[in-house]
Amino acid sequence: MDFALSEERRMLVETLERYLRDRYPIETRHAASASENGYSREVWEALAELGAVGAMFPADAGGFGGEGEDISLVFEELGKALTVEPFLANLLGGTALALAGGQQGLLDNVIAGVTTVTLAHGEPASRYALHHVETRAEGGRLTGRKAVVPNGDSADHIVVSARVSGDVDAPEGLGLYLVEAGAEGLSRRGYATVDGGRAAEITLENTPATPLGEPGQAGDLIERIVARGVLAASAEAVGLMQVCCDTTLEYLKTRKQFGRSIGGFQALQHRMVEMVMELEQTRSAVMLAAASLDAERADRERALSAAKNLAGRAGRMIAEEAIQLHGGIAMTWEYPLPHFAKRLVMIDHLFGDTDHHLERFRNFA
Amino acid sequence: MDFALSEERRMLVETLERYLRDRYPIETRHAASASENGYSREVWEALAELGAVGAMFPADAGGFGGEGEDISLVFEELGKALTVEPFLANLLGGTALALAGGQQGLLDNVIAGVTTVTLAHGEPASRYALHHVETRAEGGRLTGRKAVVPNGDSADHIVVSARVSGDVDAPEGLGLYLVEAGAEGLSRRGYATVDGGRAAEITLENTPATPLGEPGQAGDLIERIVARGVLAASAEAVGLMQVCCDTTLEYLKTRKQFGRSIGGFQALQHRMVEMVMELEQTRSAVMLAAASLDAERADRERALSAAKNLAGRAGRMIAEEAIQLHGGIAMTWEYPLPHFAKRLVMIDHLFGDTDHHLERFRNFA
Amino acid sequence: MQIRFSPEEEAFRAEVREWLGGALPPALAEKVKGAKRLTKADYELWHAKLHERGWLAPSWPEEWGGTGWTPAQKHIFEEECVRANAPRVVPFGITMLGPVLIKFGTEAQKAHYLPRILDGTDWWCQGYSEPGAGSDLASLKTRAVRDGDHYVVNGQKTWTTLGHHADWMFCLVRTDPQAAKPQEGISFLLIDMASPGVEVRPIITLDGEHEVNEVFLTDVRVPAGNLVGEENRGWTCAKYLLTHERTNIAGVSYSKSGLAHLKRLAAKQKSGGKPLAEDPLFAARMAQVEIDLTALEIFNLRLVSAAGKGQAPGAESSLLKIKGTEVRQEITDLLRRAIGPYAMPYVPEAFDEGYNAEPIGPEDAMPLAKGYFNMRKLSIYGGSNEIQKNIVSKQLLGL
Amino acid sequence: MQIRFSPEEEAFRAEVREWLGGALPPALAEKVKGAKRLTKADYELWHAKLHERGWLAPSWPEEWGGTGWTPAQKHIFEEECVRANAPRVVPFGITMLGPVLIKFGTEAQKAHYLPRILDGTDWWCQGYSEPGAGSDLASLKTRAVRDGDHYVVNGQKTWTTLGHHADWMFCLVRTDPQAAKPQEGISFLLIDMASPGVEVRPIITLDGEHEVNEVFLTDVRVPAGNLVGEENRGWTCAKYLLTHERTNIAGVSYSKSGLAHLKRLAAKQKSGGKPLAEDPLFAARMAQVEIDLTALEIFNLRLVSAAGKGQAPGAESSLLKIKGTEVRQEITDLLRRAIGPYAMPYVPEAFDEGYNAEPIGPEDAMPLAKGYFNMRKLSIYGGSNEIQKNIVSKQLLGL
Repeated sequence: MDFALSEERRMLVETLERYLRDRYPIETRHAASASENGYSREVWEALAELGAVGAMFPADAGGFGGEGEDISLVFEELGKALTVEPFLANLLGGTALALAGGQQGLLDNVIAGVTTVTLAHGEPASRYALHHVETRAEGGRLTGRKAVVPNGDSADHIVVSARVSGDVDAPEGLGLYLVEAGAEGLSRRGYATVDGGRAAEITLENTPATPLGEPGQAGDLIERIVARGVLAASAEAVGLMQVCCDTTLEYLKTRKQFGRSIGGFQALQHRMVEMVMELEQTRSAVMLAAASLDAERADRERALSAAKNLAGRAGRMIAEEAIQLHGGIAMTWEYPLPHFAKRLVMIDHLFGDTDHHLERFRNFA
Repeated sequence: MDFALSEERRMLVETLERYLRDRYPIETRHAASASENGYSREVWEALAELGAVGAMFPADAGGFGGEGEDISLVFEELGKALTVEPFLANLLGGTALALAGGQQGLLDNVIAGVTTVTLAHGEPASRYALHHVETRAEGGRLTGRKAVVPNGDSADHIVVSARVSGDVDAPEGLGLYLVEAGAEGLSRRGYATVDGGRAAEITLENTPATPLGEPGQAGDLIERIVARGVLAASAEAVGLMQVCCDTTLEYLKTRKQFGRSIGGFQALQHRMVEMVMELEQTRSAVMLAAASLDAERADRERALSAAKNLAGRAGRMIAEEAIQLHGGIAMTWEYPLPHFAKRLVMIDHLFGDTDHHLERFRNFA
Repeated sequence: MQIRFSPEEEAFRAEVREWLGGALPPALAEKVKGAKRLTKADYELWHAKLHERGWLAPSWPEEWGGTGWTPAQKHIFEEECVRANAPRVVPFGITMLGPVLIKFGTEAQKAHYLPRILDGTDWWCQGYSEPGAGSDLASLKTRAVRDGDHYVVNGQKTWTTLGHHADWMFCLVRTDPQAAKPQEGISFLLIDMASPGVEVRPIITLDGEHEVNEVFLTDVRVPAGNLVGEENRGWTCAKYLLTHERTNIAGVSYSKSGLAHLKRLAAKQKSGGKPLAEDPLFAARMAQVEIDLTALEIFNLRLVSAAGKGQAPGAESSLLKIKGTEVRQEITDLLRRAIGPYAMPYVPEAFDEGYNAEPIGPEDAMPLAKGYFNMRKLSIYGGSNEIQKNIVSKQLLGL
Repeated sequence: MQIRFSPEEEAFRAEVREWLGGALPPALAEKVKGAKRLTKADYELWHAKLHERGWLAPSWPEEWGGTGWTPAQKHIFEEECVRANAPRVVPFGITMLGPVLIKFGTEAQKAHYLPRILDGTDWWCQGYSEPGAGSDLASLKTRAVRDGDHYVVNGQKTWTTLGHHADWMFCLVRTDPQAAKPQEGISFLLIDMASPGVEVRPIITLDGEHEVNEVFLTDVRVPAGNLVGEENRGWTCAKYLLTHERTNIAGVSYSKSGLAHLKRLAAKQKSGGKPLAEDPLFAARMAQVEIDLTALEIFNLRLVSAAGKGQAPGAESSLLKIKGTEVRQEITDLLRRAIGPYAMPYVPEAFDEGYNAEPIGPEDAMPLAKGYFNMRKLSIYGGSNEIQKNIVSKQLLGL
């Protein structure tokens, strides 16, 4: 048992941390968020060059990481800088390419930061159901609607889940398909998201698509792709929580009221302690989830659901308490904290919320 | 809309309060609890004489109250004094007699404090299910087991629910029967309860019994009897919470630590405020429940379940916080507070706990 | 004890409801229901309707245009307005300044300002908070120095709600910096927003909206006649205002509207093939907050009833405020959870009049996450919940 | 990062488990599992078994009889002992006094007392708390006045766990009432419980049990040689003791046992015709506390791992203590809820050896409500959770 990082991972973390601290102040982030694609191509390419994209994928897929710990470390750093660049989209889309195989050239370009990919899996009626897919695949063409696709408005390539057979909720009968952004019959309605990112509603109408892997067999693949998404989102939440806690603590120390620093008020001190405790709990759960990413299914899914449940529950608590302990200033757009809080709460809407994962945790007992 | 008490009720409350304050100090209560029957016959008779028993029943049943407000006021006072006398048992048993009719003489004696009655309804496997009855009635004789019957070891008369027909959980096919304590085939295993009261496991083996009302039709009667029990228990919880809050507040004001009164610590102040807030919430819910006791079924059951849910939830919070804010002294038998806390928590085990009533509340929406 | 409203009170409710049915334009009610942005004209229209009916200022004495209602009637009236999705009455003139003028103003001030509040001539805003003095009003720094028959005011106010619409601002200013206690030496001043030296700058809140402002005051000359009450005794006015009319502080009506909306949404949303309303955990969360709200409503009515007997609501109204905001915030949390991934889209233009594009996600979903974040303010403003706990602790519990 | 135990550590676990299987009498394990009362002989038997195996004092240096284990091994050992339902080792001699003597005692003291702790000759108890000084040790009042080669001690100690079994008490006493700060002027003294003037009186706790005591000290003459460390510097010993060996403070193993018990009960209990374990709300509560416990276990291991690298656990162990007690208490709460009405029966004699009557209610139900109340102590003793929060706030957060 040893919780220390390997030398390589420590260096990756430090490199990322340094780049984001020096080159990605909140103004840069806001500008990237407000730009047409909702992120900075320049930052994306620079981070890819530093290896942050490659770290998300194993060596046999052209990356140099891909273990749970790699993913969680990268996303914790991304969270600490409130990064809007399309890491989650490319983790999901890229993992689909890597697990299904046969698209190494494209994946190499993703890892190099030359092109981008996303996963269009959720649908207007699926909510958090893992295998709810109404989109149909027939004769190599797809028809259906995909909902809240991360960076779905700007991705060059889109991995789309579609049903070959079976009921709308069946894990069987699902396929993954690669679709070009400009494909015939594909339309995208892009929009900003509450947390400063971008997403899209995607409509497919008899759209040509390339099958990834064996059509009809993708149910398990999808679970393993989403598993990486759950880990990434939970680890990002840890980074966000860390900033919320640090910022609030700093504020408690500097802000004066009734003639003294408000950090001297015991009621606020105890609440700050509880925030830090929940942060450490979530961090611990994410460590276990990272270590369990390649474990057998029940262990993996339980550990992931524990982490995501805590990310949602502690995330809400920390976001709300950070705003409350700040008071008015945290209600302003100008102050960075609320943007961290918004992303933190929105993570509860990715891949299943805290109740969804509570239920999933116990179903894998 | 007017929340003031009528003159008669104000007098009843004051009479009860004065008697219990002057004649029922905690030592008297403990002695009563430790005695063979687990209560003081003398106190019971005195309280009956003051009208506390009669207030639980309507005029047409020989009492002079019987509305929700009468019951809640009486039980709040009983809670404030941590009374162990068999009010709940006689409310349940007496209400059965009153609603089923035909036993006015016995009920008169109950109201006069001359004899006592209880309700044996719950069974070893029923948990909180309202109509789960396995005890069978055949040919005027009862066979079965009854669980945790309040004051079941000392009651002179026992109203027993038994099944004439139907599945074990069916509301249909139930009857209520009057059984004498010394009846043939009846055995009782009495024991103390965690909160200082007494209860019994009762076994009936072909025990002769007198039907109350129409056998097979008692499902609705049982719901209405238990409704009064729910109201009484919730109101008693309010009285107990009041004492827990008052005692803790007093302790915060007098106890010194680190050179100052601990009530000066803001973290404790805020927790004390939250306790008082939950007390007021529960008090409010009990007022609504009392006013809804004779309303149509859904309104009545929703209001009762809201009150009982809060009594359980706020009750636990207040019991635990009262002990915690006191520290060590509240862990001792000698100090009165923990006995209030124990009764408060045990009320969650009467007639359905906080989750049971949450579920019931929404089922009556 | 009679926990229900009397027949007379129910008749009054029917009268209010009937009037609202006729007076409130359905398009305006739809905007309120859909959490769209309200224009200045929207507020003014509703203000005028209420004024026309004589129901604009229930808390004023009848001689100045009040209604003579009991606290129970006021409660019913507010409940019905929220239920009908009427816009709120901007409180600064009607609820805040009016009672202060009536209590502390000169006859001339009352005769001049009160009718102009009622007929909508003057839109008022509040100049209390300052940067660095959120819940701690006594530490305010804006200075007013007497210069002949004027005060010269310098300083900065913040969180000025709808200040960009306002004609006038009532303002706390420091007139005696040497006063023994910080809350002494403060005065209550009325400032014409058109005065030279007044500059209003928007504050954009975390949800991207502009409702509050900063107001910069640079050598603003205010006639001495605009002083309300005595010089250096403004704290008295401020305290009076803070304790006035607090029985509706719990926002029970808003919570009831929110809960009804939540139930509709949860009945329509599907989770695992069944309505979300039947998901045991979500249903339990909804039931739990409904129970809390049920109890809170009775608690609120207890204080309304006490007010009807002339008992001023004391620190109990702080308890109402705390629990009321907790319940409202919990409902906004469940609303954002109810719609799952569709909490994410953020399309600011969708909240403007005339936006006609198809909504993204379920009907009514778009304002929900935004609303969740916006409603964080409930526990911060009007005296943060921490301040309310301090008040209860001190005044009610004697700690 | 390697979050799992190494093969060597797992081999050690297997060794411990195998030994426990042979050494722990099943009847004793059953008593522990059933929350029966343990006799003095029960404790002594287990103490002797551990001593015989050389595993009694893992936190002592090897030269004095320690095991030389890593923090991970100590952790595994404690985990396995709890899992096997071994009685706890009474901590006062082994965990508390031993390390203090080793750090601050004279060679003569070490040579005399340490072997007697190990072989069970001396049963120690702790004399820290006093009435009126729960979490505030610095305010203690028990006086020790030097009289020749003795101290004369007067005062009162409380919460003395198992003091009725003890031969000796280590004790904080005030030797200099004029000291500048209250925590100065305190000394650490060893008192023979057989001394004239020592009186032990039971404290019955809220659950009706006798485990703790008051100890009255009246003109007790204590040889000056029984002073540990320097006079007036007892605070140093006390602080050292309070910060020593705190990585197991979370009680994760107890929570795991409790949770396993809870799951067994909930699978057997019926609610509405189905196992309680399938009731959505109850199942959600169980899952929630299991998730918290899962995370806590990793948090605990992080600190164990850090301790293995020589990093002393600081205020983080206070976080462990807080969350650990919250989780344990939540489990006891669910245990009492699980059994419904059968939480009520209270039959004190059922916890004695030799009670053979049929249990009332479901198997194992009888100690549960009692246990819920008893476990309220977890957040009170050993530095209340409020004190722990103060420590974290000051030491970790710098507030």
